[in-house]
Amino acid sequence: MGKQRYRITSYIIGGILLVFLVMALLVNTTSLGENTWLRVFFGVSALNFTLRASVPLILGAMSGILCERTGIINIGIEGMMLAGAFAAFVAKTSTNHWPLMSSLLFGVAVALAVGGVMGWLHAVFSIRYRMDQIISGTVLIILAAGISAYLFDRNAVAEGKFGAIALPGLSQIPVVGEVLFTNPPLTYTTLILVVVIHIALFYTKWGLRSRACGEHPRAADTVGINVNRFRYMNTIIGGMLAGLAGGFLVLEAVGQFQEGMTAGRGFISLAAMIFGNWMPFGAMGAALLFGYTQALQNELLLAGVTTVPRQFVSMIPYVVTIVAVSGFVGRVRPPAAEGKVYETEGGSE
Amino acid sequence: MNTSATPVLEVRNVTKIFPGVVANEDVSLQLHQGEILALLGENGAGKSTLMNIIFGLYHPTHGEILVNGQPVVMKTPRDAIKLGIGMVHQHFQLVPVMTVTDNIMLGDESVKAGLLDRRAVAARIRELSQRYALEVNPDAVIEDLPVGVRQRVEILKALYRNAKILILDEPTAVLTPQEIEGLFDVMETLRRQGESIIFITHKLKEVLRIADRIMVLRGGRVVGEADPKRATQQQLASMMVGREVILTVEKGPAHPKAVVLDVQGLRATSDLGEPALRGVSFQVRAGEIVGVAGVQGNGQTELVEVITGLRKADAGHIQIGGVDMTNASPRRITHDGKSSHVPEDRHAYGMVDSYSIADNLVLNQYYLPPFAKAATIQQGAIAEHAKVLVEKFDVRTPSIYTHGGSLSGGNQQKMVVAREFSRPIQLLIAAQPTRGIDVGSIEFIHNQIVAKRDEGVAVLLVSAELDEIMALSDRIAVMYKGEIIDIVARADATREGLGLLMAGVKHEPV
Amino acid sequence: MNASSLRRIGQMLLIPILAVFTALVVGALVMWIFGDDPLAAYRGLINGAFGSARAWSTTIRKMTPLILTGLSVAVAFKAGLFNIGASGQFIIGTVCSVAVGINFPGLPAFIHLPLALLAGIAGGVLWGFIPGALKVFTGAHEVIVTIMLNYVASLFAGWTVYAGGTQGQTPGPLWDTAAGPISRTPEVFESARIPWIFGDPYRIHWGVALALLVALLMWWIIFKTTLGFATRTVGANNKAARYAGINVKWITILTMMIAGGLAGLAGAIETLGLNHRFAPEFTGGVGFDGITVALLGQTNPLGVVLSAFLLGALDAGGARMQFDSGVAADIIQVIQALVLAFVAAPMIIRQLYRLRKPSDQVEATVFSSGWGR
Amino acid sequence: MKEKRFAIVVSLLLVFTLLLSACTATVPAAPAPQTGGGEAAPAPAANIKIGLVTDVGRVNDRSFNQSAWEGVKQAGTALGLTEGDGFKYIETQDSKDYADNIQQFVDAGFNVIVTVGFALGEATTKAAKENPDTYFIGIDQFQGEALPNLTGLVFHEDQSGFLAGALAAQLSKTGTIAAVLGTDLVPPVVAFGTGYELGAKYINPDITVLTTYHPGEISQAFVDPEWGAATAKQALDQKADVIFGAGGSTGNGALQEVAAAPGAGTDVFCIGVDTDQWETLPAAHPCLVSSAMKLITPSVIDLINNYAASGTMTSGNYFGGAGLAPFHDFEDKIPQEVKDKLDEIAAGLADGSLTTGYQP
Repeated sequence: MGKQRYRITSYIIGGILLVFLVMALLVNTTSLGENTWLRVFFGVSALNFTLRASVPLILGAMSGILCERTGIINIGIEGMMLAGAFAAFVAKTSTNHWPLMSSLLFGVAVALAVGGVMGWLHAVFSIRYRMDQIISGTVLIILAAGISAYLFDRNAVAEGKFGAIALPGLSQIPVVGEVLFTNPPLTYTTLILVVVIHIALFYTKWGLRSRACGEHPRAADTVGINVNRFRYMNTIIGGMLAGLAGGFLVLEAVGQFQEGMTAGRGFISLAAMIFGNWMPFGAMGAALLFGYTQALQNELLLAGVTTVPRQFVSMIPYVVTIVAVSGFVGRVRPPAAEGKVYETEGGSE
Repeated sequence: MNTSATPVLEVRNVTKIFPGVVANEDVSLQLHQGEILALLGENGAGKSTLMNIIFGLYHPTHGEILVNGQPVVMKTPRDAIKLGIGMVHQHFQLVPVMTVTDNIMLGDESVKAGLLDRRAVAARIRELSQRYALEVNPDAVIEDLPVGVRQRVEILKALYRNAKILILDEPTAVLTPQEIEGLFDVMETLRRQGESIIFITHKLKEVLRIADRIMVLRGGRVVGEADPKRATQQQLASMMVGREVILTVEKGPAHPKAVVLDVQGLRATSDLGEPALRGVSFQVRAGEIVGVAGVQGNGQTELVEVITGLRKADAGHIQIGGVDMTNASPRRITHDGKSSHVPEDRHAYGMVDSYSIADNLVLNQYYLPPFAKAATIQQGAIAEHAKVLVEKFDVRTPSIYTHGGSLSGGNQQKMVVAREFSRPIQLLIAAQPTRGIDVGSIEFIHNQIVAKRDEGVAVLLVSAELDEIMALSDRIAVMYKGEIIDIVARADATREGLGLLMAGVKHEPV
Repeated sequence: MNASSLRRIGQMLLIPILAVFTALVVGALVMWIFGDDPLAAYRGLINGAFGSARAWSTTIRKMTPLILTGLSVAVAFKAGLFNIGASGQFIIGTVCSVAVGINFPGLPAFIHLPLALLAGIAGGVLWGFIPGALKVFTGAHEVIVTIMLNYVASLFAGWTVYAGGTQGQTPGPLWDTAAGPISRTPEVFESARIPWIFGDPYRIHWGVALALLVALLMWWIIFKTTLGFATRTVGANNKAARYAGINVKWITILTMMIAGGLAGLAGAIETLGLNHRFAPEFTGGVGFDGITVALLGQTNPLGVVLSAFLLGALDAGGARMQFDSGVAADIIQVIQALVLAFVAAPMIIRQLYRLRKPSDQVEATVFSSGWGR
Repeated sequence: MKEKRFAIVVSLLLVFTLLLSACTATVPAAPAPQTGGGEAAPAPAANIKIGLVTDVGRVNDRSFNQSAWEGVKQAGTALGLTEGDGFKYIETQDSKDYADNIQQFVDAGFNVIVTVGFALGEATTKAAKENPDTYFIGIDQFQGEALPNLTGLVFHEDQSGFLAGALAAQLSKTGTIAAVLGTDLVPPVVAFGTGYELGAKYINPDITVLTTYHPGEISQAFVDPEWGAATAKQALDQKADVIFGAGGSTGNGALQEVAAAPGAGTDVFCIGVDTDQWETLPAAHPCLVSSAMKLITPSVIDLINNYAASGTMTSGNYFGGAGLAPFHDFEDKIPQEVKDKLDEIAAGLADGSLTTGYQP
């Protein structure tokens, strides 16, 4: 029964996407585009904004999926992102004199590494020291905020950030090319990662084992899988992805670091993960929806077409998150062993 | 059987000490090729610990293990699997949301070009299931499968890994008598194919029926060996518990009076959203014990939950003492319905681990005088109450302020029983009241249940242990797929008859 | 009995004390590594928190809202709920109390002030009710919902004092028309203000006494009443609570309402006692700090008072620390995170100091049972 | 780490002083009389101690906090004071601490206290009333009623924005320009934004000006570069080719986004705010044609020097200089007629023959 519902949901989502594509094409190439409201909803700038706002959410949700599929709840994504962002910034500013690309790539590498360290910390806290996983996540958030603010050298200036790369040929497609195939490298990477993670999770040995650890760790243990090693590994990789999200913010979206610049994206990622039923493509869809609500909010403000107080317009993403979480949690199914410490004398810990 | 050859598995003087507990002490055993060795012992005798050591989940404190004559060190189950040891756990180690194929290959996957080769594995499963007559569909999802089939998957899982030594831990606990026969057939097939099997159980009849050799464990030690051809049930039983055991409960004839519990056409849905009860009707009268028998997962759990208010009824009526209690709150059923409930899962429902024994003993009465006055808790009255009950129900604890979670299983159950049996009631619902506890406590609880009946309480007893049902009940209701397929008087009930009913075969009225 | 209960209290305090100590040591190490002078920093910290009558007054002033937001989080923990929403509830409480405080001129103080406080509580209760009800009826996890409601609360509060936009939007209902383009409310009437205990420059108001009283009340409710028993049972074992006839849904909603009310009261007290008005730059940071306070206080209301005092002192000393030693006050946040980590994972402290685990103590608070369960 | 930080601060300071003396000449509207950096050399006033309280944010925010601190530092150094004893800052962590932070300085015997930002207005006024012997300078704090010991240092941001708008309108080829601004909760930002719009319309009445303010609260509005960048991209997607980024880091985010966009410096341009951002935000060089300045640093120096020299405090409001920053690398790319037009507007604004039309 679950499968059928899943198929129906996929059809609905596919249908919505198709309508969107058609509308976007019409609005951006025909005279329909003269209607301000249609531009607000379907204009290229709205679509570009959506993708851009979604990238950190997608990466955050992937981070959550990796951790939670092996049974570790990760509400610390926000902190991991912030740490990654700060690390990327420090790396970038200290290599400003390098050629731009190598300096940026170095920033990416450092963001990944520091995100990984945060993931490792979360794993150590929650596996080795049996800290409640939600509290451990909270600790990471506060720690990242504190450390990054304390160490932030406000005189440091990062020079340059990733620019858009138009994919030859593909970028010439009207609208689609502009939105999908003219993006900076980390955006492409993120989209590819979703596919890779989906395949890895459901079609590889690693994915099968990871999921078993999150659903029934004892079963995994009895066939000789080291549950806690998988949990460590995936939490670290999850941390790296969250770190990459932070790296995206600094190296691709902004170019500078700002205290608290993740601004709740980690939490919205979590909602996207839940909304997407712990599935990579589902989470991506949810992240795009949240990104779209943000785009809409900004488009409405920029177009000045509504006199609704802008605070209420700004509430849209948060209210949508609440509605999504309320409407779907009952119907999605989290990994069964989430949040529970797995202890065995035979394990690594 | 060739006893002179090197044993395929040998355990030498193994001792396992957990903090504060000696689980195994100086245990030795030998297993030969093509042999079914039965390991007999009651709960807590150390059987499971021993098997977990052999399977690499635990590490012995002292002693060694030899496979095919070679001493081995098993750090994880992976090592055990490599040595050809397979284990079928009492609680199935299967991931419910995954397919049979995924479950079987988990940990020993076959990979093509970096991706899982599910097709090859499925082919191998089909081949194995043909060879050993273990029929399963490789593409089925575990949570959709009946218990018996899941067990087959577990056995296939071991065979897929080329296990030469199979450990079956309490494999019959969840099966109907007919399914047990099927399992025994499989075991005999396996033995013919040269597999060696360790069969763990506490059921005497089964041991005598299938085993080649019997070893009895008690208190973590080996207390003796027996030959099934010569041993009797009585002999084995006394070896198992260390004294003569009374296998039946002393009780007089029942004197049923007015109907206390009246259930009519009850329907309910399981957690998975499937119908769990499909029109259940029966009555329990004051002064009688009605036992509900059936293979686990046929709606017994849901039945108890609906009667006690923990689950919503979709249709039907429940009356307790003549008052309608359909979909009443648990509190109303407990309080107004004057009923008690010994829950199936004592840890999940029956107690709060972090609460003191005293608090646990008032868990569902804390709001009533004398434990509460004007919404404030009266610690004194609660302590007084606890002292009396701990004494009366023989709960062994250093203090009434000890955390409930730190008691042993038997004492926890006695604590729950003490709470539920100590107030004036008209209805007692006891679900699996003796699961997982020692024989002494079982006897005690059985006697308490009979005493309640003799006081004129209506008792509904749900148990997966047919022996328990047969020993205590005055009437026996058998559940099958959410229905009560039949209700028989104890005098008319036989194991075989009940077994057929549990398998859904309704016998013709004579 | 007395000696053993003393020992139990000692046991309870041991871990938090060692946790704070260790966090301070690690914090010093961090400062030292990055070229700051930890000794000067801590000297400044202590000076700023306890060095003078004014320092003490700052500590007490900072402590007051922390007691209440800490209680808010702690009470929710008792029922197994994680209330990250104290900041949103705080903000809504502030707005509601101000709404009453700037209206009804001429009302006598003995009516106006309680009314304004109640309004704050009511706002918080509503903001707690939403996640509670959503959890019970739809299964939405309170962590996500409360976080989102924090943003919504802050936006909503911003709108109430909005000075009117450049793009045709109208001013908010609580906006101080006399303030020109500034977004803020007028000051609340004298009759709605909490009186000072010590006026300027100490600025300590009776709200601190009220907060202490509420802490005592919460302690009594949690440990001495049937409601508290029910709440603790729900938190300790949800299923057993259902079995025991406790209305788990109602307790869940009620607890979130109480938690919200406490945070709302914190907002009301802070506004009616100290700020006397609301402006959007007043954030609910104390709500987030409430998590640390609650955990450090081992979710015990009396422990919460102690840990609120400690965090209040850290907060109060932070500015002075930066002033005296030039060490960025952000290090305080690092120390807070460390304290939280050490309290939530006593194993770390035990290993560090080679302590044995007391035999009869349930280890580590556990709240997370997965999403939506 | 600290040494390195210090070294950077010092070198930045040196560069800044040098540039400042060079800059002042090109600033079209600088009404305040220049006392000149070193020549005034007043006798070290007895017991002067200068304290600075930042708005929520940092002293080196590359925006108004930093500009103010530079002013305090230079004035203090010129007076022979040392950092720590003679002049000092407190970074505000939480807006509730404004009053406490001011009080810290009062208690420590500081007699010149500079508070940065509109939001501190109320706390500053209160403190000024309580401490009549202490001199307060409130940056961006317009004084409705004058206090003898409080100077509201304010600027004609609308004029500066007007010039930026006029520049943008002349550079634009698409007929669409944009402004990505901090919050409309703060009047100076609105003045910049409205001035920009009016200036653009003054050049080309048909021009489309996309103006957005950050939708969040004051506490986030100036520190959300991601929003700034995303919004700038949005404006670019809607064919805007000159983007004015005004509002702390938020605006900087917008500038950097434009700098990384294809065609930066040839087809699309950006304009900075507050200080000459060519100096403070190198990452924006590819597109940064100019900045709409408000000269906080020299104004702070002037006010402090006046006080130190004569003991006079300017009561009420003091209007600091505002205008466009130099074009730097774009000097040659900007057509002469554009420059002439700007000079003409600047002159008109200065002598009052031209008004921006901005109503505060």
